[in-house]
Amino acid sequence: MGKVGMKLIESGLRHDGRKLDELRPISMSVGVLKNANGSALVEYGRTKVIAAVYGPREPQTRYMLLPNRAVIRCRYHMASFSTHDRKSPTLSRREIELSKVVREALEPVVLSELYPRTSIDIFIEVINADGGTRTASVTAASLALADAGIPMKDLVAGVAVGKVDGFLVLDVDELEDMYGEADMPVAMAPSLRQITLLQLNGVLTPDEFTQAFELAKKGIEAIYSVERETLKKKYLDVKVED
Amino acid sequence: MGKVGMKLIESGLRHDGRKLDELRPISMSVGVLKNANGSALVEYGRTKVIAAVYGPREPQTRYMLLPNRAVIRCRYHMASFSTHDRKSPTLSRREIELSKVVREALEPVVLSELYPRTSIDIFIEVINADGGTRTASVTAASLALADAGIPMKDLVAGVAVGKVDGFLVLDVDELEDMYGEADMPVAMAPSLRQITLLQLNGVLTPDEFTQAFELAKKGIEAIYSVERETLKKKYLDVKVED
Amino acid sequence: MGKVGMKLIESGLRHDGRKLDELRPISMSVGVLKNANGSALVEYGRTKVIAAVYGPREPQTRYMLLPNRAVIRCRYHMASFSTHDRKSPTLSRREIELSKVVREALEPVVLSELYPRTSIDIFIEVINADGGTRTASVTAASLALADAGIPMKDLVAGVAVGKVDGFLVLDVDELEDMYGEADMPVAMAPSLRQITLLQLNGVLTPDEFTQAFELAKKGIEAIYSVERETLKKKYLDVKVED
Amino acid sequence: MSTTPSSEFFIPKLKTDIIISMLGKGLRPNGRKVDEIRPVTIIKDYIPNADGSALVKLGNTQVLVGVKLEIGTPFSDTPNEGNLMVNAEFMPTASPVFEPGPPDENAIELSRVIDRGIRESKAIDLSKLAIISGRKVWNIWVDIYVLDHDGNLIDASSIGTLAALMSTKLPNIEVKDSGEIVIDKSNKGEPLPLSKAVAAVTIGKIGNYLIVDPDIEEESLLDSRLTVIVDEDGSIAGLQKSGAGYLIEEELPTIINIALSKGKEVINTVRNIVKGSK
Amino acid sequence: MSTTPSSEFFIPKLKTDIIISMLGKGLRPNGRKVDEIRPVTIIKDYIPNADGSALVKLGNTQVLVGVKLEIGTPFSDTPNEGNLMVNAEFMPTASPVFEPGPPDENAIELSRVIDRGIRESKAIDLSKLAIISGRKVWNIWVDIYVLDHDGNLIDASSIGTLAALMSTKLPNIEVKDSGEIVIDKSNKGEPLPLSKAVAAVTIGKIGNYLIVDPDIEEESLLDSRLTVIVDEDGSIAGLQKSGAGYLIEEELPTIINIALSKGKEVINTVRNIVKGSK
Amino acid sequence: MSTTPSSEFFIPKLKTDIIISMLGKGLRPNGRKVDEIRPVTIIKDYIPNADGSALVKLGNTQVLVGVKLEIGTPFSDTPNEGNLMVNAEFMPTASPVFEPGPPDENAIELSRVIDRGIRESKAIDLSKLAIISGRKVWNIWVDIYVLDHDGNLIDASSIGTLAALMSTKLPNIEVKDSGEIVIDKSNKGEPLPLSKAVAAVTIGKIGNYLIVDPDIEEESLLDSRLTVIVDEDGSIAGLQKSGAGYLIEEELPTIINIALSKGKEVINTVRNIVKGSK
Repeated sequence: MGKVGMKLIESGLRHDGRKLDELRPISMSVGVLKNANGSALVEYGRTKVIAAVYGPREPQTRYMLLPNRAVIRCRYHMASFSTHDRKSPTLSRREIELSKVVREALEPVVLSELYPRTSIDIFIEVINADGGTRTASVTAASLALADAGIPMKDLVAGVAVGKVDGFLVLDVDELEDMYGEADMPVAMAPSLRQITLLQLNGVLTPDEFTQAFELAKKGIEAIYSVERETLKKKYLDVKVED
Repeated sequence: MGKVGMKLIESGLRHDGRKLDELRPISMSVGVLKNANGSALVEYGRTKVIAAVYGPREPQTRYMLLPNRAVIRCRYHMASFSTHDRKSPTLSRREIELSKVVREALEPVVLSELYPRTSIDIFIEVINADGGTRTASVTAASLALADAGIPMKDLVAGVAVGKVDGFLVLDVDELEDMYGEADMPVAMAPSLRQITLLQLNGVLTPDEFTQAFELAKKGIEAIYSVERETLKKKYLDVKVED
Repeated sequence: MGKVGMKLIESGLRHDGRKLDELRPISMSVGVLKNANGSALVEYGRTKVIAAVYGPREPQTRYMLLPNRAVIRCRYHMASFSTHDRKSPTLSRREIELSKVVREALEPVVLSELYPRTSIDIFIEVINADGGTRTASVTAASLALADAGIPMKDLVAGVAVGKVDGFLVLDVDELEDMYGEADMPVAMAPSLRQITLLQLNGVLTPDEFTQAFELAKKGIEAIYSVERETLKKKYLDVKVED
Repeated sequence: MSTTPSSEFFIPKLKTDIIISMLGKGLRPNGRKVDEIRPVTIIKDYIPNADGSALVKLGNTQVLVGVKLEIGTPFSDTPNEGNLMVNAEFMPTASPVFEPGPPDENAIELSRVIDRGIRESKAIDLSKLAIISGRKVWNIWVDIYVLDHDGNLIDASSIGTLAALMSTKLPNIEVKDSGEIVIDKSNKGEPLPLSKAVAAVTIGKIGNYLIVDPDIEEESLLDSRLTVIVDEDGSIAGLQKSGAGYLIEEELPTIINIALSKGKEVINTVRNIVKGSK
Repeated sequence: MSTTPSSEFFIPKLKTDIIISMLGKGLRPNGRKVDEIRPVTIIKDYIPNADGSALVKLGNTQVLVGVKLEIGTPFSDTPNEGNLMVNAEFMPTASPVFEPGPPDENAIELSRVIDRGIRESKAIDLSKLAIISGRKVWNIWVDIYVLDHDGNLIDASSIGTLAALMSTKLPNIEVKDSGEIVIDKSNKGEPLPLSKAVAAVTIGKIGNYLIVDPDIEEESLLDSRLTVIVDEDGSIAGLQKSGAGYLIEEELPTIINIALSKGKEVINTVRNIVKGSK
Repeated sequence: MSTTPSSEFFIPKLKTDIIISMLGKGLRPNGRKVDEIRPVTIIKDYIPNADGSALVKLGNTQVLVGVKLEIGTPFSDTPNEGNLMVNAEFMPTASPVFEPGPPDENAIELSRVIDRGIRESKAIDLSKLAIISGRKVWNIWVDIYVLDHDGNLIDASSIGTLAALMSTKLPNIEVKDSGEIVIDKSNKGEPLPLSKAVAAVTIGKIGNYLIVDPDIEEESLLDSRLTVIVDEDGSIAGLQKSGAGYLIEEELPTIINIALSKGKEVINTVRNIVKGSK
């Protein structure tokens, strides 16, 4: 739709100079917190997310125990200063939904059946929000789980594609999300070819959907490489096949 | 008191054409939900109430167990679209009070001592409110308990009488409640002659109270008949003495 | 700072006629409630506080049990009519902080290790607030603990000193607190010379602090005497050395 | 969810039997007659920061009621009337079984019964509480604090509310040209316009026996009770049956008669104490 | 905190194996075909006090949707548009495992998926819902009450929402000279301006099998599911993967195709029933 | 209800004895001197969407502070002053014993001590934060997020708050003829008017020994602690005793002197880092 008089794409370039299929600068580090069993800081451009993992450990409340696997607990939370207008610190309906969506994006890869009767707790803090926070959260949580030494079948990486001024674009930022026609966050375990998160907010034709999904895969592959590099740098002795 | 310029009773007839001692059209059905152990839909005119019963079952929280009887849990709740102005879905103080009043209207007839250490849960949803919702709730809950096969000493039936423009009237609707001088909901276990709910909101002289109570009894008898017919229709084999 | 055009101290006397180092009229009584194991009513001028103690008793929730001592639970609460503008009955952030501060003012003197796996519950209701409510609360709670027969190393007594119009004053009331430069509540176990509560809200030079603390000690000694007299009057047989 | 309460004050069967057999002879465990109300003491104006207040003892039950007046906005359907808000808190000081927290169903029921009694009997003349027609009215906050629970909280709260309202003064106000309203609490204003006195009288039922003003020991034995709000004209200004038991038709005339007579007595007591202690 | 749910409807391994082997033959335990939706029944205008409503059954799943219109204030960035609010409540009547309380993550997710589908497809023409430009607009409250849970709550809710919106009438209003707006609910006004119909179609995945409109027994076996919001133009107006499992790329075209075809079917069904039952 | 906490980091009696005997020789388990503060690192302007921010490490304790400025309404008794709001959240990332939820008594106490220190010392010149006299002022939100807890959260939070405030820029605004205020965040405005720097210095007491800036292991052994808010003029701008133990009179002068000296040191450190990293 595009706000009246606002053009987000000119001469094939986006408002911040990126090409249609270009990611923002991606940066990642792990082990950024001392107390957590695993932690990571992930930046997609100005979007900054910290993830911390505690566990496997005894659950705080016994009633949630499962006899045959670990429960995964996940909280997606935005710091009150992370948004343009100050956000109330209490969990919004959006944060409650995304806590579930992010948890379900990680469940398929965690070998939770190795740790019955325990809890694996994932705490995500969005400290600066500029679009793509849920997919950056999945990426950060995946790294924090690896940093905590929790066995996984694969890493998960996420990115949002969008439709802006009629064009499909990779890694939408907040401005594009706000004034674009569609926003489609995707997360995958790339080596397994598993789609673990898929949402669409907006309208796409079936053909556009197919193309958008291909674009997402391309971004996810790139982010996945950075994830593996990041872990390799930290754990020199870890075998990661290139 | 009556709102200025508003006459609710003219030539012995009420604003909707009813006589002073006339009930609204009463309709009842049971077994309206699949999952609940018992359920009922009751309509007093435009007032519509659904009641569901689960139990006797293991209580959700152990601390409320009683060693010598079932606990009865009851929630009276109004759907947010049931009222003229949209109602917030959170429980109001009025709903908290009425949950207690309705529970205490049913406690005397349920043979709760047959099911120690269990819970009998009654969930009441007012889906359209046009006066008399608490008494319709008692009637619906009583039917849902019967539909759940929970042994009772008697059915309970309820109706509100009121004082409107100086006249005592049976089965007050919302307009009469709002602009009338008094509203007195009554519920009874008619065969046992037990009064299980009695409230008065408004002012009556002792004589008026006596007459109002007689009027309520008359309405309750009629509603009680419909209750029994409703159950008889559903459970042909059930012995109900006419 | 002092509000423009408002002088709180003239000719060495305060707005209510008190001298700089003069307490308001102090009154105390114990055993004011029947159900509580111990209770007290304390008044510092127009500030009125009721404290009730239940315990040592089995805690309401088991998870808070300590194996080697009693837990002390403390709630400081202001009645909704206690303040100039009606206060919401829900606990404010200020009340949550002061519940902790008051508890920690009493912890050092209670012989909690005599009652492992129990709870000693202190409920404080400020029923009229005119400054010094937290220190009057400590005094009242100390008396209620004694009234409940809970062994203590010493009584605790509290008072606030302040800086008003540049003068240090004893036992600040609300007007002085609101328009003065500093408010410093202090509580002590005087015989043990232990400081169990110390806060400063405002700015003092190190010298002023020293003098203010001396002034507080003076007030505390006087309040401590009233505490002991109050208990002696009630328990004639109790040995209190004068 | 309203849930069958566990009996807080368990009384052995033997004791229950003894008490019922006493009641058969017209005797109560506390020595009172079946229609005898406990002694009432009232200290009015107990809370300097309230606009009206009363500390009330009904036997050992102790209730503190404070009234605050604030400037508020009228509801659109009553543009010239003040608003009444009644709130009750069962303080954790009052009983070993009360925990801090928001009012439970018992506290909410109590406050709503008191509220309806005042509202429906038109005890307060709300039409005299408009400040600027359609825009500014007095909000009357009645806050009931139960300090010590020895039974029959509702009648004690009703007495406290009546006494506090009787001692309430409207603050002096000045409406400035700008429309701003300034409250001057430096001296007391006119009394709150009360047009009628009401009192709650609660009759408990144990077995087939009816008793007035049950104390906490008796409450633990009650099958049910009926609270009757009585106004000074001898009318019934409210009813509330509570408890897991029932009443039978034949009991109603007796209950109403006792309540009307006792209610009159209570209203007179409160009026005398509040006026007398002036 | 979102937490791995315990499986509420535990199904023995043997039964799971049997069902998967049935699915291998294209059979479902309930006798439906893999792409067969349960029968839909709709009673519209079920709630007299709502401005639009529908009681919907999708098989034995039962959902009641009410629409209320209230006068509200526009957001500053959309001064000439009405506001849409969607809320879902999983009533404790609906399932032995639902307890009363505020909406949990499942109810919130459901309401947000329905909300996004309506909002993003521009199903409601919000620009026709301004009353006074920049100052007063219609607030549209859609309240979804799940009464009986037999699986696939989201598709049932989507059908109920569509039917309720189709039957919604804008109340007649009068803007007075004073600027006050008076609502006249005495007779029904114009229909709510709907510009497009949308429907949710949920496809569940069990092992390698895909099934449409899973019932509650099948839901207990699902690895994951994808809800596709379909609009009447054949576009995709929303997607939501849920469940602890995954999808694989190759499944997407199949899912989308089934959803587009079934979505069209559902929209037609709703339109026929709502129009027909006029 | 404030409740005696269970000691989260239980340390065996033997270890306690060893540590106390070390302290007797002026040694701390972490190798620091008794009056030595852990190294401070600060990254300012860490949060692009905040108007001021700082990521602070005090040893391994890590705190992120963000400042947001919003247009608000003044309180009626300070019509020409901005408003300060300080909020602290102990994130569940920070410690195995922190659970998500609203701030507990420790977080509330911390934020209120920080708030009072800034407010009472007049560190921020609130009188320069009126936009339209009596009608519009700046609201200053200081949000403290504890990310990693290795002891002495309050001093770390105080450093973070000071650094974040020092780096805060007032957004540029334009007051339109209509009275509407438009915020232009496209370029940074003037610095927030800070008139004074304050810092919290916390001294812990173990047995008879006093230590500055206790880490989490030492905190588990503390009898009590005194936080002293020190301003740059060498005055005391706040005090807060906490913990279940006591102080004795004779300790006060020592504590105050250490705090004043260390506070000056901390303020200089922060100022140098924030200025230097410009």
